[in-house]
Amino acid sequence: MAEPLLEVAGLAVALGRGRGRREILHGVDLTVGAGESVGLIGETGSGKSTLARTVVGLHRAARGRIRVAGTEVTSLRGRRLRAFRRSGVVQYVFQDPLRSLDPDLTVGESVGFGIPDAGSRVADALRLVGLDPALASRLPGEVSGGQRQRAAIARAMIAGPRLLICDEPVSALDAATRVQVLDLLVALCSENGIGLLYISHDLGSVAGVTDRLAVLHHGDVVEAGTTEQVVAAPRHPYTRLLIGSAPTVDGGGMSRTERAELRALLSASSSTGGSVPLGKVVP
Amino acid sequence: MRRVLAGRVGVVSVAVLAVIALLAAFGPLLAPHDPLLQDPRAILAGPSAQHWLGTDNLGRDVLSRLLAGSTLSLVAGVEAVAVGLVLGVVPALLSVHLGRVVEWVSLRVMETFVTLPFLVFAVAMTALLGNGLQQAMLAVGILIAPGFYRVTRAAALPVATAQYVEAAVLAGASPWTVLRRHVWPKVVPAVAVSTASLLGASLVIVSSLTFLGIGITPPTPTWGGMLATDLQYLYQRPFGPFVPAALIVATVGACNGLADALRDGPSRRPARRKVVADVAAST
Amino acid sequence: MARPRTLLRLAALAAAAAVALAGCGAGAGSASGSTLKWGFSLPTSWDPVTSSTGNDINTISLVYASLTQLDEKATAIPGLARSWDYNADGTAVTFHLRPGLTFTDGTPLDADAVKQSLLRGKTQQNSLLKDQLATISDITTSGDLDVTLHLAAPDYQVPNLLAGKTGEIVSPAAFTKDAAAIPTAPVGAGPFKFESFVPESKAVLVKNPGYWNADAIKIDRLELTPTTDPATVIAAVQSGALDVSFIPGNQIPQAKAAGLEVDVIDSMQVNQVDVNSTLEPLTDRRVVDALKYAIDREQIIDVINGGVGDAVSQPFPKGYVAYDPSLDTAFAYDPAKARQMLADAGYAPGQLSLTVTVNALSQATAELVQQQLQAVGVNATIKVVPPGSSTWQQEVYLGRKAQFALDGTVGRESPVQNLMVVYGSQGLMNTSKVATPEFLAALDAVRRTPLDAPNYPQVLQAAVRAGVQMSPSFSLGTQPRVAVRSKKVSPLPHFLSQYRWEGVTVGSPS
Amino acid sequence: MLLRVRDLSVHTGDTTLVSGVDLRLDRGATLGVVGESGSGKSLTCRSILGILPPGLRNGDGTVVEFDGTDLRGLDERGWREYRGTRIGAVFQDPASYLNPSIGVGAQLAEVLRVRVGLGRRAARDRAVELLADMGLRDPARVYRQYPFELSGGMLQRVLIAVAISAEPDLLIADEATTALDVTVQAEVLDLLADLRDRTGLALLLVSHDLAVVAQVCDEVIVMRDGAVVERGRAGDVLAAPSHPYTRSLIDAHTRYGIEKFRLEEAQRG
Amino acid sequence: MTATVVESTWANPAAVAGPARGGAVPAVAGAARWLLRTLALTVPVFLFATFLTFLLGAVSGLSPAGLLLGDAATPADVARVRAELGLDRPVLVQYVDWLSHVVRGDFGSSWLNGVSVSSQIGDRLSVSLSVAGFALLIAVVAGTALGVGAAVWRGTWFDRAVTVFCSVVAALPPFVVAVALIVVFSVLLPLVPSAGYVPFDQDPGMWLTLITLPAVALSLDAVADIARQLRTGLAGAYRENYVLGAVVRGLGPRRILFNHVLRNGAGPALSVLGLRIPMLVGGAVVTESIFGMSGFGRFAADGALRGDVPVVQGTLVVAIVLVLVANTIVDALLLRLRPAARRRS
Repeated sequence: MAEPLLEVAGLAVALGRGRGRREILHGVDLTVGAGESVGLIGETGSGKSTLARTVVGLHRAARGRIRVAGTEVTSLRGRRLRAFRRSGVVQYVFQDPLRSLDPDLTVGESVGFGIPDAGSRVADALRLVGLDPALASRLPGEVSGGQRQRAAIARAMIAGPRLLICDEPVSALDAATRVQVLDLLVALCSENGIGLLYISHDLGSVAGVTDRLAVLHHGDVVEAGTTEQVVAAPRHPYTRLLIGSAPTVDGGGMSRTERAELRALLSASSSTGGSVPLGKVVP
Repeated sequence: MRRVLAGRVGVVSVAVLAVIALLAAFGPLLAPHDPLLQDPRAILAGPSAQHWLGTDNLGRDVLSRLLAGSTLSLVAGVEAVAVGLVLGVVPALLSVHLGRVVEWVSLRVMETFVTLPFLVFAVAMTALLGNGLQQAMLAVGILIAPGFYRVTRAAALPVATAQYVEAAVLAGASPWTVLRRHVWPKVVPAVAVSTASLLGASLVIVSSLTFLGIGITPPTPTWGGMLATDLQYLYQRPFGPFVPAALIVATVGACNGLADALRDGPSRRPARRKVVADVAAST
Repeated sequence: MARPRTLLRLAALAAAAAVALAGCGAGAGSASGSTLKWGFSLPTSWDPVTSSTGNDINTISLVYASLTQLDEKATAIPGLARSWDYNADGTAVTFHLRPGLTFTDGTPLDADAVKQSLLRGKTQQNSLLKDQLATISDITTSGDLDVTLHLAAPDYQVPNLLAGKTGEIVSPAAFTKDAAAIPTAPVGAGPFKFESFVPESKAVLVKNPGYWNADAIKIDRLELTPTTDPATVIAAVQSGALDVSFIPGNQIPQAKAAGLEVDVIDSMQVNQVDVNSTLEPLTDRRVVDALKYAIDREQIIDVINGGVGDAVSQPFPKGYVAYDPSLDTAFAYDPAKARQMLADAGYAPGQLSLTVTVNALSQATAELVQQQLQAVGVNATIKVVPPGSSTWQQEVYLGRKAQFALDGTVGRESPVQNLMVVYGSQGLMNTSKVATPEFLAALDAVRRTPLDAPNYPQVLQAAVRAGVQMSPSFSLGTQPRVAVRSKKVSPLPHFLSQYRWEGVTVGSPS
Repeated sequence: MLLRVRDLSVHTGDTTLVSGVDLRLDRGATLGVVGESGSGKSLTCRSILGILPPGLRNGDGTVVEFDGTDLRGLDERGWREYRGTRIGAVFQDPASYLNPSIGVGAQLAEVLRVRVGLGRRAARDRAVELLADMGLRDPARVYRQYPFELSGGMLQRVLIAVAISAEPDLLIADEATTALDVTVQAEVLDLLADLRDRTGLALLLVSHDLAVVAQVCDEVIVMRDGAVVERGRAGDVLAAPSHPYTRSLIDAHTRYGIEKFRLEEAQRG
Repeated sequence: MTATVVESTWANPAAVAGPARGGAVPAVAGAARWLLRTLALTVPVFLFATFLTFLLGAVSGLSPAGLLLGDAATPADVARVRAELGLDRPVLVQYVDWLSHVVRGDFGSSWLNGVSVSSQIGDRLSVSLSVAGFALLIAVVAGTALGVGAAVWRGTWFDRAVTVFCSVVAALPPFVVAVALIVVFSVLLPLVPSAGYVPFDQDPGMWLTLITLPAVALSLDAVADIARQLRTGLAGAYRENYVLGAVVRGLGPRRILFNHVLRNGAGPALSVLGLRIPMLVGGAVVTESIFGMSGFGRFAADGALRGDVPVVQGTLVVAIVLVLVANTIVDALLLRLRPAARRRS
């Protein structure tokens, strides 16, 4: 197998200062191959966003390394980091386009930010994500939520990325719009051979998007495998609870009592500092 | 400008300021008499065809002096605001972008300026460093700098950590680009509001200082100085202090009105759709 | 630091305010005996030895008595001393004290006390009286009541000199105990006794029954506060916050309109222009003289002072023994002549520039002078220096940086002393610091002439003439005191030299 | 019939935001309302509670009957007898519905004192008890904490405790689990279901997620653009959605949710 | 629809079992930490402000010689006095020396009359604190009444009247107000004396009468500012969800106002109050000189105009300390009122 597009090995990250400094990630391994889509599942405080942000250099790694398309990014600083970012190899799509687009810049300005001869390329990028190029002159507040997120995706696509990191890209959208945006993402990645790291707190809504899954719990990957394996036969209790908690429309799923038992098991483990061993389930 | 003129307060304020600015610019030309020319035979005369507002204690034409005084009174206020702008806005932007040491130091320095009792400090500064307008305006500028610092920082701080700035950084934007494209447009409206209201405040301080006889070289007329002189002749010219006082009040009021109009006027950005909208909110 | 206590106090004040609001409707002033509230200025020091301005005599003399004092015409008359006599050659003078005098601290005011008090003025390190007392070489006493001053040279001005701060007698018991306390806690034998004092704020004095002339004092209690903003003085007297204060001459109509009484009291105060002839372009005597002709003294008096005062060309008021009527027409206003003299000196109109230095209170005068100078082709800029400040001292007196300073002399008890200050080679107001031998000789002649000699006025006036002719500085006009008082206060006596309160009564408001 | 809403409409100026909404809810029953933002589901809730934002009003034909009383005829004072005591409510973003400056326990106790009439001590004890009932560990400590010290899930449980403290007959949960983590959301939903089972509380559950509603509710209505587009028993609606919008909601789950795998598995199996 | 910012602490052992951040720490430790933090922020401000103050005197080039020696000084005397006072040493040395005296409450002696500056300030502070304290009282009472009224009756004539009042007052310089008050209440209707001061213990009635006009003149601006901030703050608080929550819980309007709205909406007004205190101290310069009160402000201004450097420095230091203390109190009040503010520091 060729070198993966993204390779995260033994990554530990600590945030905060002084007494408030805490280790958020305790040594995480993760890979994303070219054209592959990988889901990173974790709830609030699990460290999933920290991981993503460290990959793009918004946080520093305490230990471990990150390689993106053959470049060791953990050691990049200043000018070289900026040059790497400008190369557009990695792109990031945030959860809420209302916050990730400057409300005072037009959609076109945001999409074409920092791009030379932006005009025609912006129009192309907008068309690529299924937007009317005429929207370029609108402000983010003047278009719908779905259009905004498409614009954010256009901003990522215009750079010609090889790896796309999406942090809860549809959770701010209405259900009906979600499907369309997810359709778009999946299509764009597979057509262009772009690797996708898809981050979400809700396993239930990611499952259909990704080839593989990694479940992050308190800064550790507790389970990883193909999506099918993980969903169909979760082995770690936390993964089981995640799946059992996801609301579904098929009437299947877990009973209230089962969930309560799993919760009790998990909290017993954490309040004893892990003396009830749950282990990790990683291939 | 359009948004300012949308409200009645804005229109009136701009109109008043325009008239006063015209007086300041062309006052000396409009003045029917030499504002410095004394007529010892007609001291403290009442209004007449020749002297519309009468004459002062040295027989000088009050109207002409008011017109001539408008220049200095206004220029002084503007100068103080300019000093305050430089001393407030620049450190504020630096405090947001240059790390914690600069932030800490600039915050303490600004707190110090806030701590200094306004007039006492201004009087002390002019008295000890020389009784000139420059010293006075430097003092006033220092004293209003925290106002600018606070609003600039308040506007720049959320932008500095905003997701769209992160997005720009991830696209490889330099700090300078971020400052220019994202931070500055957010800071300008806030600073514009403060400029208007602090201009009003500094006009009050300037008039207080000139009222105390500080910062001006006689026989230069200023509104505050004229008011102080008129007060000594309250019995002979009971209406005397009224005119300069009215001018000061009108100018300051117009500045405050302009600030309100700038703050409350409709912005380019459409308001986010809100279920709860307090209709009565209009201060 | 007593921060918490201050806060407690603030809270107490607030609480008290609430109580007071609820309790009493309106607070009327307290009515005690006869109290006079005088709005004037506080002395720079209550110690005559360290007081630093001439104006202080008005307030310091409330608590001290001096050996002699000046009558209405500023002639020396008995004070603590009931009489004095000079020896034949004028080198020693013996003062005979009134018997039974005491200071307000109860210690006796005898010959020895006088000697000690005067010697302190000569010897205390920070004494500002050393120059005046230089003329006294030795002091001897005989018995309790006779003090003899031995003089370095014949000087008949001593009785005049001792009528002022120089001759004010401080209790030796007090200053030997703590000389540093005297500036804020004076002990003398004057008409009033010190009760309390808040520096820069208020002094409360009560009648001193032990004062030698106590019968003439009809005021039981005198409260001295610095005057408020000139704009509110009349209102303050009108509303009873003050009983007596002073106003500029041009506010007399307002005071009268407000139903107040006004006393215009001639004084020794003469407005002066200190011209420093060591600074360019004033090194040219023609320029200096041209300036003297360029100033319209009458106009200044009319416009600035409401016509109160006389234009004079010498540092003495009309009616005073030193006043020389022959100088009345000296440097009379003549702009044409001024222009001509400037032209002769080589200055075309507009070529000569000058700085007029003035204190903040005389700003209007400066503006008027500026226009008058303009009229003869001199461009003047005004430099305002705060009154009574170190900056004025540094600018004008010590730094001698002022070309043309609008100043004034409050006069001195001794005309010789006044001439020294204005024209003497070390005279404070003589910013050029030059004096001609002729003038000094004339001054010496005055010292050698007994005050009661028939030719004393001629000798004195000759010295004045010499000074006026010699000096680059010149006089503008007299500045009478304009006292404003409520109707319950009787008219103030007219003393040339200072405010005095003998005979003044405070009745109930009519 | 506990709650009966007929022809509910909401207007602002000339614009109609919601129209023709009919609802019925029996004691102890659970009704789910599904719709995206702007569908009018929140305005419907607010109309029932009489807390429409300023500038908005109900149409003249609107009838809101609670336990036989016409709520629309109530004045401010009258409303107070219903809000809190008879009808409780919880909303999205629990942190904002608690006063940030007062301890959460004190806010719970306040309602107990004012609405239930308990004394200071009794209110405190009952509050701690209620917090424990909500499944909060160490309730005595939670009682002392401020809103900013608690997580979203804990806050929502506190708010539920506040809402049911006066033992109301009806609890309106308007997007009460939105923005919570999935496991926490499931916990809160489980708590609500437990409460219903235990106390006979009627539940009006509002959500943008059909699956959430389906998990708890007997009956479902789907709203879009201010109108009801579909209604029926939960199972029936899921099995045979009649409106395209409802179908698209189900579609999202079947295409990208875990249902996809379960379906595949089911097909395979 | 954004997720709450609070980290999920449920099932997080640190949050559930261990001591929580902030809230549950023992009150004493919390107070000590607050004190420490306050000191860490206040001391540098104090040092910098005093240094600025000292520098002002040092670079002015003024010397006490002229004042001390009066009419008859010679250059030799001047040099002697300068050396005696240590004015020929480096500035920083002088500052440290000066500061070491200042912290002991010794501001040196006035150049003008040689009297200890601290005792003079002590004498006058009661005047200024009377006026400023009364002004503060007026500002708080009237400002609160107007602000709360306007917020409760939003959109009514009362609200609009308050708004107009605030706009007009904001444009009125205090000295104009002062003069207008004198003209009306002392000259036209001679109700109260226009000038002077009587200590409280001497005649409480007169004390109150005399400080009323200056206090009103000084406070108007603050009244308007507080009313305005309070109205904005309360109106903002009324829009908050927790108010809606309280309504839904069936709480009455009065309880909502006093228990919930005021507590959170008063923050900005309280902060403004903190900022107003230096202005009250500073504004005293003008009002005291107009009303003829020998207060602290006038003492400072006179000292400045006379170039009496120790007086200027002393008054500035005292003013700074007053302001710092007042701000610390406001800070503490804010923290008590809104514990959530603790988070933001």
